[in-house]
Amino acid sequence: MTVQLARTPQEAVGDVADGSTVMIGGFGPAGQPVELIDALLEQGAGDLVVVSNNAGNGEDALARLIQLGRVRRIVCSFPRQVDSWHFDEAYRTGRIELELVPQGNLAERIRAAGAGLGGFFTPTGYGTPLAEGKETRVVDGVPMVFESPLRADLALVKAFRADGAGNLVYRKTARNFGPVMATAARRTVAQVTEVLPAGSIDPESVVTPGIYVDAVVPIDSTTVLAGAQPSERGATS
Amino acid sequence: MTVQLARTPQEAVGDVADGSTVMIGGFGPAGQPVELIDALLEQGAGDLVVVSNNAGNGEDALARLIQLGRVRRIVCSFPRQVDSWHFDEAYRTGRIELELVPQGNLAERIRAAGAGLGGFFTPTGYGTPLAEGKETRVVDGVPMVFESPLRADLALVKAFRADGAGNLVYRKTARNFGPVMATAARRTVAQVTEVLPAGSIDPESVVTPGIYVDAVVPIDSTTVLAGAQPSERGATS
Amino acid sequence: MSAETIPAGARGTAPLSTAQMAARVAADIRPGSYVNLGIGLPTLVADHLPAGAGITLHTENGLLGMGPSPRADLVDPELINAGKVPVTELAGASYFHQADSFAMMRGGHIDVCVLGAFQVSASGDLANWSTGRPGAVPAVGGAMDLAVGAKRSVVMMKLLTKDGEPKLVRECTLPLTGVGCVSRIYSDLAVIDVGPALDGEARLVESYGVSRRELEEMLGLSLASVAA
Amino acid sequence: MSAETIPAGARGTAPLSTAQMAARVAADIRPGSYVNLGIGLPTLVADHLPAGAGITLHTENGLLGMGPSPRADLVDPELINAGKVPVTELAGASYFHQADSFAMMRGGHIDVCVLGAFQVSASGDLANWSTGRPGAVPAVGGAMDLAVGAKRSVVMMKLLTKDGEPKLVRECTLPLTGVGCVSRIYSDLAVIDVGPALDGEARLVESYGVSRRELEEMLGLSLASVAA
Repeated sequence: MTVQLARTPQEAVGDVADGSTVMIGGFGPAGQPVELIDALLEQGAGDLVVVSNNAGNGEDALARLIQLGRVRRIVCSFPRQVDSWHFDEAYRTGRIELELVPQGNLAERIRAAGAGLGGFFTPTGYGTPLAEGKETRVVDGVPMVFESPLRADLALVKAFRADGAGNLVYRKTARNFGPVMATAARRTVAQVTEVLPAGSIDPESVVTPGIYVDAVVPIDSTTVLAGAQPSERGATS
Repeated sequence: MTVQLARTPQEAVGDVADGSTVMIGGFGPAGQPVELIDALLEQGAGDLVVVSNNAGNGEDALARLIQLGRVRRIVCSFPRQVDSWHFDEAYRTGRIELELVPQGNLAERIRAAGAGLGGFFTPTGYGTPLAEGKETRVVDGVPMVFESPLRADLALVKAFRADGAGNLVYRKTARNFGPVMATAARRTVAQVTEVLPAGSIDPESVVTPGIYVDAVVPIDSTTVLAGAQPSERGATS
Repeated sequence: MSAETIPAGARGTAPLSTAQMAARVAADIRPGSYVNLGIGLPTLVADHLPAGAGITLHTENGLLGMGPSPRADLVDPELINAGKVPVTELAGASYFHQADSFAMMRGGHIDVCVLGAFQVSASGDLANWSTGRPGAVPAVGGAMDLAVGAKRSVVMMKLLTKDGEPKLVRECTLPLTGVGCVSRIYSDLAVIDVGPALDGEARLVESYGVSRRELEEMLGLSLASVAA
Repeated sequence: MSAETIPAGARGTAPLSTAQMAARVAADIRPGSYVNLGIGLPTLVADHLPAGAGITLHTENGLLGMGPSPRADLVDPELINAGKVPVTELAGASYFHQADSFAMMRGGHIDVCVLGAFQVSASGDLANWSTGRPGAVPAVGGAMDLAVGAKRSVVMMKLLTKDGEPKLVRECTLPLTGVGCVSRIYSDLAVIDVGPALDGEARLVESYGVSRRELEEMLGLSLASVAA
């Protein structure tokens, strides 16, 4: 479907039903779609299942969503961080369920959902507590664990630039989970620094084809890019 | 390992043992590494297993390899073409084994090998003759077939440009199988139009990171690119 | 002329030409759709997609945003479609490798896939890759992936073979491409809904130059009307 | 100083500092290698890789060709390593998404992965993600993928805990990260080979300031010599 060019993060995120599964891009702060998460906070949906590599930092965004009790369950690889006190508290008091998934299995499970696959065997996690109860199989002499696809109702990602066809390019290690999450959700929303006319992004360099993107919203992110040298902003032709 | 900058296709292909499994990129003529296949012809290895989407056209390259009886078995999705007479003849007279794989399963099996996965469930092919005897499973209501990883000793691919780190970018629909095959072989050789200094390819636009590439060789391919507009040759920054 | 606006059992006055068939398929494709057109007859649909409707074509050899064939002097052998015919790229296009391209297809991201067929069954089984003739060289390409991958897979074909045999059948006798994957057949004589949701009874949407009775006799099948 | 040139049972005169440990690990990394350095102690190895040896660093959050930390005024919050510390990109670098990054790791394309550890068993089992303490918030990140993915996974750690407990053990008592995945331990007191190929008996490669007998007593394990 044609990509929606939203004016605000609220408009981009739109209606989210209670109980939705929401994927949130980012590895620590890099690639975290802060403004979209804020819009989700404002929108009000609760009883959410969140799929995200981390479980929030400090007081804002995902941490706040957890603090407010809006997240029933989180699927992630690394919830514990120095400033993940809101998750830690919710977890210790049993107010949030945690499914801990090795980072590579998390990425691959999301990809499998986006690619229409029914699951895969992976060596990662075999023989560890995170594989307990899972189907195993020896493939070419290597013991493996079966992992299932992981899909979502909504994906919130942060990219660098979009074009009018919804194509996305990312920036440095902020790319991380964005491209796979964009493929695995019924609706994908991307915040970007700017939206260019269709044809402005080299077709050879598109990372997320527009078919995966339902809405884009430009966010002034000069603060986030403060450390970047100006010349780099023009690096993607 | 550091990428080998070869001067000739022969040097790039190097020694190939009889009985090797060789992946060959290309979808029809687009992306077919003709000069590397010619080097393999000259090198002399036989009893080969070839993994390639098609089974050769006309008299040259892969068709010739088959005509000479050097291919014991081929794994491909679409052997029959208007000019695949050498394959057709070898197949009809029982001189070559054929494993026919749906194109998407072929690509995904190659990717699985490169990604260290032990196989996956796919809906493609379920209930058809190509899934006969294969393990099946219903996932979320969808019947699926189990497919195994497909790896090789050698991958021959055609890319557009390489840099000194072995990074590759491709050109238009000649990209096709190159990027997945490069990940799935013990040794990957790429023919390109030119090899640039490391750092000449935008790190955001690299399609095949140099870690997957063992040797690159520049080939003057002005004839192949005859139809391309000159400006397009400078499109990748 | 969308199927939804034609009363059940509607009939044109004459069989459709292939161009009319292509136009009929195109009329059902919604603005903004992502579409894959199979090799052969379905390729013709591209000529009938309305300009400005934001319909984007996918070709499984690795391009989204495919444009029409180029002028002869602009043919690029590295820019081809799944039928290996030279094409062009439109503004907003993107290239990707085969695993990503079939992930896009298999993952249900393409809205409509239009396929050719040798046979389609009332329950939506498709046979379009093998004539089943002994000694023939088999080739499947992306047919099986395309059949099961799109949100909606439809078939565009002549309703009868050159020998007058029906291609809509109770059960396919040729080797299958996919099970229960086709939801609608666009043919020269009729548009007919099929698929696993219909309990094995195909439904006539509209016909051209033939009556429902004539179609039923021709096919040896009973055809339900589209529910009121 | 490569392990291969040191006779079995060689010993330095004093335990290694962490910088010396890092240099010792670096000395075993061959020119042209692709390397992933885990969070914590292993990060220090980067400072000891010889310039011009063509060693390329991978960070699993999506960068191959990682360079050292930038000057404070050039810090880019979108260019970080797996420990979320700002880094730089070198000429020839490439970025990729998480599925591609872990495919690179899991697929055996990284030559060496250097990991920290809480415990390693003589058979190469690794425990480095969970202290197993009840009530602790668990977190695994990429540890399990890294442990099993590289061509060769080695551990860099102090040989004893702060409380003097051995970290090389007969069997890990902490939750496992991977089974039989570690082939060598680089520690302050010794370099020791482990892994499933050694039939459960760790092999002393070299020691620093302690004798083999002292090590065996410290660890409660017998240590074989490297085969002549």
